[in-house]
Amino acid sequence: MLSLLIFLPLIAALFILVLPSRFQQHFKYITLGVSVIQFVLSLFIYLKFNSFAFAAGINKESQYQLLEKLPWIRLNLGNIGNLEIDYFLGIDGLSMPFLILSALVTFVATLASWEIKTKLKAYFSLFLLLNTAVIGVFCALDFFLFYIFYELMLLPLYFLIGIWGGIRREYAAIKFFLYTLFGSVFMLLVIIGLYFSVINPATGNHTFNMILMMDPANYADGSIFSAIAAKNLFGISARLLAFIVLFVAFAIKVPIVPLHTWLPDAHVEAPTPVSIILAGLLLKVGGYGIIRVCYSIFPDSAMLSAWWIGLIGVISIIYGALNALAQTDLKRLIAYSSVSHMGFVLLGIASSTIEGVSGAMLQMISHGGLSAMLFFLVGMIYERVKDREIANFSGLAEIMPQFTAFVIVAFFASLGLPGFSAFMAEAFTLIGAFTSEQVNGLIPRWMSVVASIGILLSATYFLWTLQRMFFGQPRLKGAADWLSKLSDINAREKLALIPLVALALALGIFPSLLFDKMNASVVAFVQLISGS
Amino acid sequence: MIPLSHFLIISACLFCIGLYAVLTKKNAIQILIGIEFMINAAVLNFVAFGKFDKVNGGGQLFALFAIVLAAAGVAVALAIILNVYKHFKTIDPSKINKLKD
Amino acid sequence: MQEIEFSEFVGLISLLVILLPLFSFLLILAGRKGRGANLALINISISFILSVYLFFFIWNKQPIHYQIPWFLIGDIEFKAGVLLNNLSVLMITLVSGISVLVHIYSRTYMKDDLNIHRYWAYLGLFCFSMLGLVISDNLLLIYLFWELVGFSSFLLIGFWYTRPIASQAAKKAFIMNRIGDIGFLIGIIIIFSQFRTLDITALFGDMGLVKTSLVDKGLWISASRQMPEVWLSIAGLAFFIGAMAKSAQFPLHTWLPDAMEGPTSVSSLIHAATMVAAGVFLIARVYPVFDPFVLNTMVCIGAFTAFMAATIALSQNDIKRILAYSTISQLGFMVMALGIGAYSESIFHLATHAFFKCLLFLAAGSVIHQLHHYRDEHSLDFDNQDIRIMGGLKKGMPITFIGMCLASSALIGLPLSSGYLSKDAILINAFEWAGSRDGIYTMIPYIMVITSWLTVFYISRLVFKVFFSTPKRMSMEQANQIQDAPKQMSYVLVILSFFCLFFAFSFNPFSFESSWLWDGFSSNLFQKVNLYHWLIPLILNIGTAVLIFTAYKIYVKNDGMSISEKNIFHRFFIQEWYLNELYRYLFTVPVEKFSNVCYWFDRNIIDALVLKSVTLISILSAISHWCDRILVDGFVNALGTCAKWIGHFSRNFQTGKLQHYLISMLLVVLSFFILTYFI
Amino acid sequence: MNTEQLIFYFFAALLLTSALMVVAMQNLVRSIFLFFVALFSLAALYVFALADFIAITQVVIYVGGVLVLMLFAFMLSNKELLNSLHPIKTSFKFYQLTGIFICLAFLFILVSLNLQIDFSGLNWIKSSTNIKEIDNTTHNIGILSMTRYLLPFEVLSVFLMMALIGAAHLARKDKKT
Repeated sequence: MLSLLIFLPLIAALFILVLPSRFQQHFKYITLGVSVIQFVLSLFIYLKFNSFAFAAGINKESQYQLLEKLPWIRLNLGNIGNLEIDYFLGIDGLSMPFLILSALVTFVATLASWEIKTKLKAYFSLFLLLNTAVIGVFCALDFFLFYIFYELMLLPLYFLIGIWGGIRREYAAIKFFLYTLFGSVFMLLVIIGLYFSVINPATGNHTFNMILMMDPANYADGSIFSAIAAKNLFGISARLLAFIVLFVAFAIKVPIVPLHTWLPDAHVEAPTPVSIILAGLLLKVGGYGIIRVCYSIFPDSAMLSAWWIGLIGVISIIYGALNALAQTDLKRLIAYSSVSHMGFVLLGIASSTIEGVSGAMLQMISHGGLSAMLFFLVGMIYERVKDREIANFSGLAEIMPQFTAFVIVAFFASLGLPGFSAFMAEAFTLIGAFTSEQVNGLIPRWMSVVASIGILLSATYFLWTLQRMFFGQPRLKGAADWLSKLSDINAREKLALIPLVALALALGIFPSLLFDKMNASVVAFVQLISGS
Repeated sequence: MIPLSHFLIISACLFCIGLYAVLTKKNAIQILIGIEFMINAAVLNFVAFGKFDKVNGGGQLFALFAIVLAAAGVAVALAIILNVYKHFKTIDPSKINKLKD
Repeated sequence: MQEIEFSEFVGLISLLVILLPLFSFLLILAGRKGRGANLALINISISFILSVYLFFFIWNKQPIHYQIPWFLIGDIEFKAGVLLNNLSVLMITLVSGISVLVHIYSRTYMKDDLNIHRYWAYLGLFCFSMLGLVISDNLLLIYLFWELVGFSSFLLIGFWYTRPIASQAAKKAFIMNRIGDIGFLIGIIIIFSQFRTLDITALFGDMGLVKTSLVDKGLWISASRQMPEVWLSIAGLAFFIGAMAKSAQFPLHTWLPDAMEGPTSVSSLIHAATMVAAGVFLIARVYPVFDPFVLNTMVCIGAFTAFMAATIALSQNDIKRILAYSTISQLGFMVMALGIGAYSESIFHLATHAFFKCLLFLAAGSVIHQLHHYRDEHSLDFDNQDIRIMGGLKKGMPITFIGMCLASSALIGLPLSSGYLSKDAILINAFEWAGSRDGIYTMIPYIMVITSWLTVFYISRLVFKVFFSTPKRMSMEQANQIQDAPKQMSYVLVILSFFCLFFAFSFNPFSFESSWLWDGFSSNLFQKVNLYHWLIPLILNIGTAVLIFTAYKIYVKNDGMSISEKNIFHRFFIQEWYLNELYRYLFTVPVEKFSNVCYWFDRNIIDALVLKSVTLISILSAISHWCDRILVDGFVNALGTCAKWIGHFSRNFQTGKLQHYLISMLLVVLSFFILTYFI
Repeated sequence: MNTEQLIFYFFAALLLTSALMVVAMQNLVRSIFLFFVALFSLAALYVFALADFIAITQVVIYVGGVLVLMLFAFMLSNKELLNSLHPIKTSFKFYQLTGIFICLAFLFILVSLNLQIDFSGLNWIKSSTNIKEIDNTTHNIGILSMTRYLLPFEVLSVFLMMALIGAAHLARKDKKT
């Protein structure tokens, strides 16, 4: 099932590659078909998903669902032992929601790809490859496999930004690539270190199995990352160092201040569908990685650094919001707002409370949908008049009333209007962060209070934009020419936006849709990291 | 009695003269003449050796065949030259370089 | 068993009450342009009828609390439900009732607008969220509706979004409210982390968690958790900030006057009668959480707001702005009343105020409407909201005039009016409260008395200027020609006028204690001091009479002292205490500047650092590249070049010339010969 | 040196001189006539090799067939061909040098090989000296061509016919184009 979900796009990509170019007008329909099938499959998985406590997952292999475990690489390395890499997939409550999100965001991004006119064959095959990689990351339970998918995401993105992007696309693509590579190279070191530390009790070999890495008992005596041996590297605890390295690798993706500067450039220069995927899925890979890898494998180090992570979260929230306030480019504004919103994820995870982690998860899903929607909307303006400067527009509500309605929904949803998912997410993140001091004493209460200012600031920049661009008398920089180009939203765009609105509304009004499915996993996760 | 080697040397000279014409001439007809010289040199060799094969007469007969073949070749070659001229408006082989890639 | 079924039934009815306006919102938005008036009116009327039905079910009887599970997080189950007690049924009846009236009124008032369907839809959304707000049983739900109220208010203020001022005002209103929302949210967070539930009955009921929690040795202890005492005060303050923003209390009040950019009917419904009361409602709901410190703060802020708003109202010239400040001032009364513990008086005043302020606005609306039409018909040019140019409308608009007078008398608190009952009750309670305090708190009731006299003066000024004085820009005859508003609007005024009189609330015009409404919340906190009960109304009314007479002298007869426009106080008041400018320079500009600094920092420090390190690496890589190119690659390249050169050389043989091929061939044959025979 | 040798070397010299002049001549018409001379002298040399019938055939076919064909070929063809055949004054070029070099090299090889090999030592040449000379070569050729060499003879005739048809096809004026 999961393999099908992962490799379906890959098959489609190969199919597109072998089709002659004269069918290139049909590639988008193939891609769309794949994403619809994926969405249906993921919905099916969602409905069949077992949400009871005995299927919580996290650190017990037997509790994962839809497990697929095949020996993949077995090499006898002589006196180092056997190399043991598995093709190991499975989902629990923390990864299942991302499958739906991936399918949905891909669907929307495919609809946004209608505007891509050049090199369609390459575009759609890269696009589908990216899709494969993203879903693979969310399903992989073998660290080696995880890393392969993680790196596989980079390649198509680099080309998608670098070839189909805006004016400074090469700069943005390279910046993005270097940033992410910087993180993942060090991650590889940690992976190898972990490999040599962890022993599969069943076979006695070293293993890449992530679930086995979560159990301190599986660490070899005196190995570098063994919790009992407590070895030091460069003067600090090896486990802490490994945690920090992994955290930085994922946090670049999230992103955190001060490692966020790739994000505005990459988002702004990327073509609309890629922005959608970047904001909707890539950032979530970072958050997911922190939960699945950093926290689960190094809970002790995570507890030690919780204060700092919380602080980074708060700084990201405020700093991102302030930066967004200063923007004159609409897309850049939304990019910075992503920094701000993803700060909540960090804060929620750092709190290590059930509310906080649930809030962070919901925030990721919610932001996935909403940022996709925002970037889609910006893309619509951009592709009509090739301009995104806020100051060049005014009174769009008169010209494009339906479009404005969607913009209002998107803006208010992301500024946390209750009834939309972002509110629930942010509220529970803040609750979790606030409760943390009572429950586990990790994060001081003031962080939660300061973070709530971010909500106010997000209202400020979104409303200010709304007032400047959409309200007032119609006044455009391009005058009559633009007026004729700025047609209102069409059926395809509606088709893309309505599922996102529905997602935001559904999760905002019935958060149980998500909370019920992942509650057991969240509880198990919190138990794992708090060591009880 | 003329020694055999004299015939052969004459034929070698004739062959080289024909070869020179083939290699350097800028006119297809002259090249054709060069080829004729070379054929005739060969025929001369046939005939010279045929002197020692009276019974079977191989040398003479093949000389005869060669002469006939050469005549036929000339006819075809001239026809080709005419066509080449029609097509390229020249019969200078150095200007006909369609064989180049 | 039967009881459960009954509460389920009531729960469903109340659900219907709040969902009907939502349906009209959705249907009208989905429907055609310019339609929806009837649908909206029918829906809200059914809502109103159902809520009246509920009112008689619940009032002074057992409260009904009906819940369904909402979602589960960890081991805490969140429930959504309705809580119907005296307060909430009063509020839903009030809200839906006034909504019905405003709907009727708007049918005429907004008739000419092209985007009228949006208006009806937004009104539906507002009614939905306001009704939801008052019956929710759960702080999270209340918060949800609380912000939705703000959102619909945003939409309605910005209804004429093409006007820059309107969209500016809408934005300001939402952001100001957001500040309050943040406070509310923090309050919720504190309560939740302390008590692990957000259910109102469980928290704030008679033996609720809040009341049973202790403050001991600097710690605030609940059944399961504890936190430092200061968080109790912070929670109280946070909730109060939430209420402050919504109920337009100083310093978060500046959005309300600006909100008058919306249609007048909206101002009357949202910014006078219902939404602004939500803050007071919230305070009433979470009342047990306030500790004395917060209550005292509340008193001071309420009193100050009341006073300040009254002074500003004195100087304003825009008819709607005067009423807006009057609303702020009255809300200050209510907040102060809550602060001193006069819970029932405050709610009582909320109810009476809702009617008379609504009437004031609607009457003002009909004046504006008629002047607007008159101006357009006669192609005159004047600001139809400026009271300085109005005058002499008494004759042509008797219904409006009488309505306005009745509402004003209720606002002033003249005997026989509803305001007399509620406002004087607050003042009496204030005196009783101050009796047990010392220091600055003894000043509070006197400030309130002064405020109430200021109220008398500004509202008399308004009435006299609009209806009695000689009009500018047009003659008296012209002014007399202006007729009452169309019937539908006038009927609404008449109905509302009825609610400005005492008998709608009490059979005894002089005693608020006999009011049924007050009775519903009776919580007698203070030692009853009989002296106050007749002395205070007497003094107040004597002052009132004097002031009305003075105002008459000044504004109608144009004699007596005249107020100089250059007076420093006047300037101060008319500029609204320079608060907008203050906020601008204190908050807006610095935040903007700071955000630019942040962006600069982001570009030039953080990003530059990254780029610098990249440059460094690229220099290193350039060096290694040089080595690579010259040493390693050089060798390979030499081979390559060689091969290429050979390739080019042999390419020369490929001339396409027959003879050249022949030459090459012969050379080869030759070399074979030579190799075979000579070497 | 007897008369036979004298005549033989005269004809050999005539052949080589005329052949050289044929290739050295720029004028095509003249070189064709010189070619005629060369062929005649070659026929004379055949006689010395006891091949009188070949000599006659040489004269008949070459002089009567080939040369006439050549002359007719460019005389019957259009005017431009003739114009373009006007001698072009060319300087001594690199390719001519190459050609001379190759020719001389071949000559050198052939001659030196000729000198190295002892023909008279070959068996079949030795044995042939014992066989009596047959005078009637024509008769002998006629019989041989119908008996021993019948197959090559027939193949040749078919080939000849094909060549003639081909030549005629190539040389005809294509009316369709």
